[in-house]
Amino acid sequence: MSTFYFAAPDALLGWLKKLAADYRVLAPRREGRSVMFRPRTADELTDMDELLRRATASPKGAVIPHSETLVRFSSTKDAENPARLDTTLDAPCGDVPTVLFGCRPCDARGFVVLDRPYLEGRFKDPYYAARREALVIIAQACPTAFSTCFCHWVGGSPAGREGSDILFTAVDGGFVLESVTEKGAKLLEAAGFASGEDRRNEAEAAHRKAEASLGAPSTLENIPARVAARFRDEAFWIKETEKCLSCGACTYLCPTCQCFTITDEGSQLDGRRIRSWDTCMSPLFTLETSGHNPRTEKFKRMRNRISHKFSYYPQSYDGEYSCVGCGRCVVSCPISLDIRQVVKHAVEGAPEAVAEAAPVPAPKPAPARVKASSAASEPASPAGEPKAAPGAEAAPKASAKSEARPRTGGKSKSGKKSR
Amino acid sequence: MKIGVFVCHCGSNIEATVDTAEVARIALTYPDVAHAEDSMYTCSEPGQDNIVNAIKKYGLDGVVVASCSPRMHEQTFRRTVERAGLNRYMFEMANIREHVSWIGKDREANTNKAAELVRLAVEKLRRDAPLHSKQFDVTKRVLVIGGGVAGIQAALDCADGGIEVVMVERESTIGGKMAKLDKTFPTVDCSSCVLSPKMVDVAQHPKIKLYAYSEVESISGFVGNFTVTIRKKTAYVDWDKCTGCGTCTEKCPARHSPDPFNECVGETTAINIPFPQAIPKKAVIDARYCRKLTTGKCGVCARVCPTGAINYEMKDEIVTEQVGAVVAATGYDLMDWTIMGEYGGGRFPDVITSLQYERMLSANGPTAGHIKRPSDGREPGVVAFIQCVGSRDRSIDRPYCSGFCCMYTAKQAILTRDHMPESRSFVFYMDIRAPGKMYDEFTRRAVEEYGVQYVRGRVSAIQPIRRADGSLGYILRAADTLLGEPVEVEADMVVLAVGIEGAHGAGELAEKLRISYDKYGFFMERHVKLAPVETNTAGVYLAGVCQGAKDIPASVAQGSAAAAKVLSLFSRDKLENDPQIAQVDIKRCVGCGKCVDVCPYGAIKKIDFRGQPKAEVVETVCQGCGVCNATCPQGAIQVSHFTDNQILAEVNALCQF
Amino acid sequence: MSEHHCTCHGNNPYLPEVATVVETVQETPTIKTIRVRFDNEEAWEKFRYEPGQVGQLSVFGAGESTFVINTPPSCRDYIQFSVLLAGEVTHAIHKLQAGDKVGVRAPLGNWFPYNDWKGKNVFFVGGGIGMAPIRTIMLHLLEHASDYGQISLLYGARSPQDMAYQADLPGWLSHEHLKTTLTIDREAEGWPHKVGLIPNVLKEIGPRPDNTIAVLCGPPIMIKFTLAAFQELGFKDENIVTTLERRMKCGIGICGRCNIGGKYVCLDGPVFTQAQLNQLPPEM
Amino acid sequence: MSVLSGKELRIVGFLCNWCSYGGADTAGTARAAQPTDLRIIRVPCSGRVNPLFVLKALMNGADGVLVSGCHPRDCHYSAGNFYARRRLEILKEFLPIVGIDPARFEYTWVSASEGQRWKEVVTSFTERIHRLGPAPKWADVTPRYDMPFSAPENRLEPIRPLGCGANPSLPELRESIKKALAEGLEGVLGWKAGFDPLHVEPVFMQTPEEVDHLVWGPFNVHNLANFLPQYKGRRIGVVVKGCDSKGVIELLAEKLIDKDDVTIFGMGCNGTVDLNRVLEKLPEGASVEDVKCSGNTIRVTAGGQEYTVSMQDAAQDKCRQCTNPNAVLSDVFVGPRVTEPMPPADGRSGALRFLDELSLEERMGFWKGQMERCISCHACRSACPMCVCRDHCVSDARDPAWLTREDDVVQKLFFQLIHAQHLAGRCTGCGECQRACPMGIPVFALKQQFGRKIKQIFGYGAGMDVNGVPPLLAYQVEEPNIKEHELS
Repeated sequence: MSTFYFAAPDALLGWLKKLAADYRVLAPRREGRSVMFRPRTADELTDMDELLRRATASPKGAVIPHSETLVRFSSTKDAENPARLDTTLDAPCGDVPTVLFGCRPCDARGFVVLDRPYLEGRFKDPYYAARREALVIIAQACPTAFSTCFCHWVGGSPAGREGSDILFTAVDGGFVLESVTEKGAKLLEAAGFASGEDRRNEAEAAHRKAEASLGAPSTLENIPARVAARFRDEAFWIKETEKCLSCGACTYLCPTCQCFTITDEGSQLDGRRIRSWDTCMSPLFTLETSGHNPRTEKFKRMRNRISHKFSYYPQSYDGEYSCVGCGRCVVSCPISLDIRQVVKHAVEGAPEAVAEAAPVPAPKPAPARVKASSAASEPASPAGEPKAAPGAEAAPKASAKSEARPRTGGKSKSGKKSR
Repeated sequence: MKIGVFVCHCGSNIEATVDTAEVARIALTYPDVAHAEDSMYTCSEPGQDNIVNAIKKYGLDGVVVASCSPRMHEQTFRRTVERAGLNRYMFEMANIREHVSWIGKDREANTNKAAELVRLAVEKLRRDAPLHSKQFDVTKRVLVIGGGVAGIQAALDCADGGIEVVMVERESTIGGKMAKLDKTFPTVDCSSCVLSPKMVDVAQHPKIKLYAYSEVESISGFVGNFTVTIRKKTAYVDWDKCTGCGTCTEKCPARHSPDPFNECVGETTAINIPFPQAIPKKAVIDARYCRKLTTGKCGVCARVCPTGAINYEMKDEIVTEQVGAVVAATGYDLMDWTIMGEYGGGRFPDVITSLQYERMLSANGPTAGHIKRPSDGREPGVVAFIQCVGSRDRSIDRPYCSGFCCMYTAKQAILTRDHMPESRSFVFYMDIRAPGKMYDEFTRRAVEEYGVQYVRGRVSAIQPIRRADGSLGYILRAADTLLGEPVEVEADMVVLAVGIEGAHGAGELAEKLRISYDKYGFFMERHVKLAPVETNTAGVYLAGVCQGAKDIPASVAQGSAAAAKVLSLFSRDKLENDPQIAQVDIKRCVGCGKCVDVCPYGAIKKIDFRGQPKAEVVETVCQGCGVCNATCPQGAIQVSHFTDNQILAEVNALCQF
Repeated sequence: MSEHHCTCHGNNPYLPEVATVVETVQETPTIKTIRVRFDNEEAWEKFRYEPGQVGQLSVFGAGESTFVINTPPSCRDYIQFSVLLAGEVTHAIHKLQAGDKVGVRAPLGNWFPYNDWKGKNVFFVGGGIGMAPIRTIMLHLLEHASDYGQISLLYGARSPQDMAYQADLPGWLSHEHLKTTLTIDREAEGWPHKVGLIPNVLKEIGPRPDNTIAVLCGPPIMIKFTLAAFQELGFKDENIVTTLERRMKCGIGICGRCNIGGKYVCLDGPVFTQAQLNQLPPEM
Repeated sequence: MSVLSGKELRIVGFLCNWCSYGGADTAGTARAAQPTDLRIIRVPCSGRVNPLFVLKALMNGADGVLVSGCHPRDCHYSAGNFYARRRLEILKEFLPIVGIDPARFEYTWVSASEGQRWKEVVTSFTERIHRLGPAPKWADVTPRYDMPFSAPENRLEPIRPLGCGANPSLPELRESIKKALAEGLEGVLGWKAGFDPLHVEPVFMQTPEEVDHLVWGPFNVHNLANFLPQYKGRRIGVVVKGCDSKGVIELLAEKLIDKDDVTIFGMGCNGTVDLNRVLEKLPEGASVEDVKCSGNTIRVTAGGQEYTVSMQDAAQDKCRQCTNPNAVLSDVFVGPRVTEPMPPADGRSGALRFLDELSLEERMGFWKGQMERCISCHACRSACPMCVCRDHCVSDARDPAWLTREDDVVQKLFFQLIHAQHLAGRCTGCGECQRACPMGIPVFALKQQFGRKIKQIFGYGAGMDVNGVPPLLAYQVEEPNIKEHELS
């Protein structure tokens, strides 16, 4: 049962200052033209405007730090035989109680997306679990959508409560705070705010206004199966990623990108095993020491990233996407690659024809240098997975099988290859 | 990995100011160090045996010795660890003597510093890998550049040792400077009588191939396998036909051509054989003065040549030779003394260089051995010699001594008296340098037996005067630094002992050979004391004055020494490289080619590897300088044992906030 | 503010067991076998695994890498990993000597479904370092040979020097329940066995597909052609079993790099039937 | 390892094996007493000393770094020290921009015979470092997060008129591209409209229809030269602004692409915008419905409101000082050439002007504050047309291991120093590194610092000549603008 409170800006700031005594408070801070979630001391919690800013990078660092020590190792040498080491390991997992203030509902939902692989799989990640347990999320309902927002495409909304412990909404003269979870309720109870029941309707009006400010809703259906069905359409992925720089900024900014790497630093005498953010957009991500790499070209990496978010993850977790529609990848992409368009293009077009064709062996990988041209000039194999596209059992189209060259939006490309 | 650290006392050399036992104790705390001890003399036989035993006893796979400089004993200890079955490159040295104990007395600071230097060596060794030399074939032929006496000696010694020799001489005859000399000191015997038989030997030796009137165009490759291209300059005379009869030179109407062999004292014909004993004795047309070649009208020589050897259409020819070693014996030239205005800068006709004077003294010279003043052809009564013209003179950036001027000046003064018993000679000198066998005695003879007047002092100016009889005279003003008073001498002729410098074009040749040279054009030997014949390019050796001033016996000795180096190199059928060279990580290399561009040795090639451009190191050419390593942005090319990770590990060991 | 203290000890999948190298075997110039045993006796006693499961072997300071445990579960003195020299971690592993300390996170991943094979013939094909997983499951089956039909092995390497497990070979060649064929790529002096690439030798042997499971491990190129050979011989995809290799870090399905489609090789593999692989996106 | 407290400072020396290491030996043999601080790392040649080793030491706590090699012309390897001289001189000039006192770094020449000189070198350098005292620690400096030079009132005055009106030659450009496609080009890199009217995105045009969507205007910010190496071996075209053409030229000069493969289409450029400077005029996150450009004014309709921005306000800093509005090299140049202005007297960017005014410690604080928000995505690198390493960047490598993966300001700044050093003399000044940074970190300033020093010393600007050689990949025996340094 949610409880509602009302706090004037000063009261809210006062509360945050108090929280800072017992919690590490992560809140937005202006840095250059960026806004970052940073641990803020009570003294710094003064500028309400700053605290309400939308952060440039997602708050996922609160639970998956950019880098962290997984294991510390230290050794002592045997006095008799210095070649013998006695090695002890220490796993510094655990975290201080933390309040994350001012993230948006999409960000809060991002934590739920991360929880599934980190907490609900066969193995539970203890570092993540400790941080997650120590974390209280106070999310701000979006006053208005950004042009790049698309939370409503992926099951969220500007006032979505999923993932938040407390949701607050700016209303005239202050904020309506709503407890979403037990954790949030406890925190709010101790805050001493006035009841906000009477201002609920204002908050709800603000929510409706924000929702209205979002762009057109998605009309895409059956996304996971259709994205999966695109897998073999290499020409499609090549075209979509032609302009991609393969930098991976999107993945680092993303509230749901979960990938990391583990590396050792130091020596056995005194060293540490650290985990740090990694990006599936890097060719080294999957490079095996043998030199073999299943994702040498950027189109394969982008295909994996999109497929992960819109096909693999939903297939594993009840149709939930591992994208919360925050739009950071769109805003910050150096070449303005828009994930919404890629998904749209993948889904629209001729997936039925593709999906229903018989599986054929994967096209032979050509040398990277000539990849794009050869893929474009040889007829791409129309192929897909029959099981992956259940909606595609429609009438067999022999013609489609023989001539379909899946292209963006189903347009078959004019055979211009004059070379 | 198990590393053993041995900290040497070096008697008291190190122990006096470094607590070696403490260094060993600290070393034991370093990663991978499984054994550490201090020892009295690590390089002694028991000291080395101790290392060998410890390697076996503790199963060590790498050794650090903290003692003197690696320049001293690195090779010693590499052999030691090899004796114990380790790869010789699994060894590092910490220099705690020259760099620690000998330069400071603060025992605490020294001990700490020594321990840190050991740490650096340990960190480096932890990242060392066994290295193995590569073997390669040798082309047992040698290129000798320069046909002066040093080159002749080197060529003859090599040829006598059974090695094929390719000799390249830029003039039309070999013989070099020595062929221009009249007599040699201190015996005053005839220069050409000494040299000519050797020149003939060169011409007749079946193992020597002589390219006269030719220059080295380019050299590529590496020790054991150089490819040399040689430009045979056009002589406009087919040397296969030319018999050296000299008819052409007699009939040539262009009689006012400069005569470089005679140092431009006098003139010669446009078609010319430099001197009677020239080897090869072949005619060459100086195209700048030949009437046929300049105006198209003449052709006298072609008409008179009995063998029809003249060919005005001839062009330069490029030939290629394969050799395994190179001896550079390019000699010297006189510096441009005309920059010295106080001596007239070349404007006074009777102020000449000692080499010009030498040609006058020579019986086959332009004056047929008669000393004649260029201004009026008269015999001079007073001849003044000025030494150190462009030597030992910091004001014109010529700080070095040209080595042999003192001696030849004494010789010329003596010969002057022999030719003109009535004449008087003055020698203005700074110091007399006569350290050779019989040299000091020789200079004393000049003074004591020939009455040459030696004045210690620098001539500050030469002033020409017109005498009453209309002839030219020259007033020399100097301060006699022994007497402490000014001196003035009126001379009829002045001979300048002009300082020497590397032969013109030496720098360009050095760059082709990839050896160093100094700003005066002298080639740099590999080690001033211990490798005076070798250069820093393996397989390239030096002989004669090209390396630095020296007289004839020293040049001949170095010619023989260079030949010995070549023979010793060629005594092996295969050569081995130093494996501490660059290696390409083919997976990381993107083929950008920056390493190829900066390599001072041309040791990196761009290759095609499965359709991708990649760099490849020619292992036998690479010398391991590491410029490529510092250039490669992705670190794909690494010098073994000086890799980025090794140097970074050393930096990181020292610098940690 | 006080730090929460971790309560996950003993249940931290990232925390390795410290183990001691018992012995090392230089199998070939580039393959070294490392035998290790946990230092914590209690953990060692409790330690159980199935054939085909992998472990993360780490050299502290250099890092972790994934290898199959190639001792059969019955071996209780040590577990062994055979390591092909390739990158930084394997270089560090190759430097290990008896007595050195390493870290082990194991067991990880799935295993060979050997219970499903009871009563059937099993035909093993191992190429190069791919012999390591085959060794585990094969030795395990041989220990229970009566439960299975004919067990065969085709083991190929580039040259005799590149053939690992030299110490095992005489035993395998003479084993009463095992038909062993050895092959090398090119003729070598003194080599008494087959010469030829694995797929060709396989076709020459011509195992019959009925009631037979094919298990093959090796480098991707060998897998590709051997798979085709088995298919040519009439083997059904559900009876062809292989193990996959991917770059792995966490080993527990979180770090995100070893996926093929929605499956994680570290978690859902490394053992797959060809039929299962057919269901996954073709991203090898 | 820690320095001997109270007595010594941390001084690291890199000495070439043949001359200076021998010189130090000679000094030792002569028992020439020297201060004890110096720790010598032996390298084969001063040319082996990657300037980044020096930076690494200085960034990680060295109080002083000394490099010593053979005298010029005396190099054991003929030319190693000639390269070293250029690289180290430029490094010394670079240091102050990140707040490191250049006096803490010195390079000199000592031969194996010069024991006495070595003693003097060590003594005077050590004394110098002791006079300077311990180097400030990154942990101790106060971070600074703001970027005042980016504020509207501090933006540089453009040196030429900037504009954003439609270019009437665009149809002609499209036609010439279509013609080239018809004649056999596989595709042409250009720009098309992006997800909203403010955003333009790169496109590889292969059909006439795609060419019809080619756009040209102030939003064409991307340097398409970046994409060229990935098409190596294929016959393609690229549309360039003046600045982009310099990237193409530098790629050609370094033979990273082949001229026969690339057709360059140029058109005069009147400047491009820094998108953030447009966005700052709009309500945060507003949906942009329309953009109209005319003359010098951009009119943006967002949320039903119209907002105007002048090019004066919105232009990128690089455009304000641009002297190459026309393609420096092109195969097809369409339309009139824009008048090329003279280079400004003070060629410093706003960031450099700002940094030049700060004290060394303030500069450290500035970079510490800026780099704190770096997320290590390395988009700066991916956006850089001259980053040749592509998939093999040292940032991700363990061999060589220049960086750890720790989230640490010094590490992150060090990556920027690596990037800048690799770009020294090769950077054409397109500023894509900074534009691509999702965090808006002014990383371009580091490249500009190298750029201006290289211009001053070698008179070289990258990307102007297909036959040019980046100065740090070359040398001269006599360097007219490099003086030997006094050691005291």
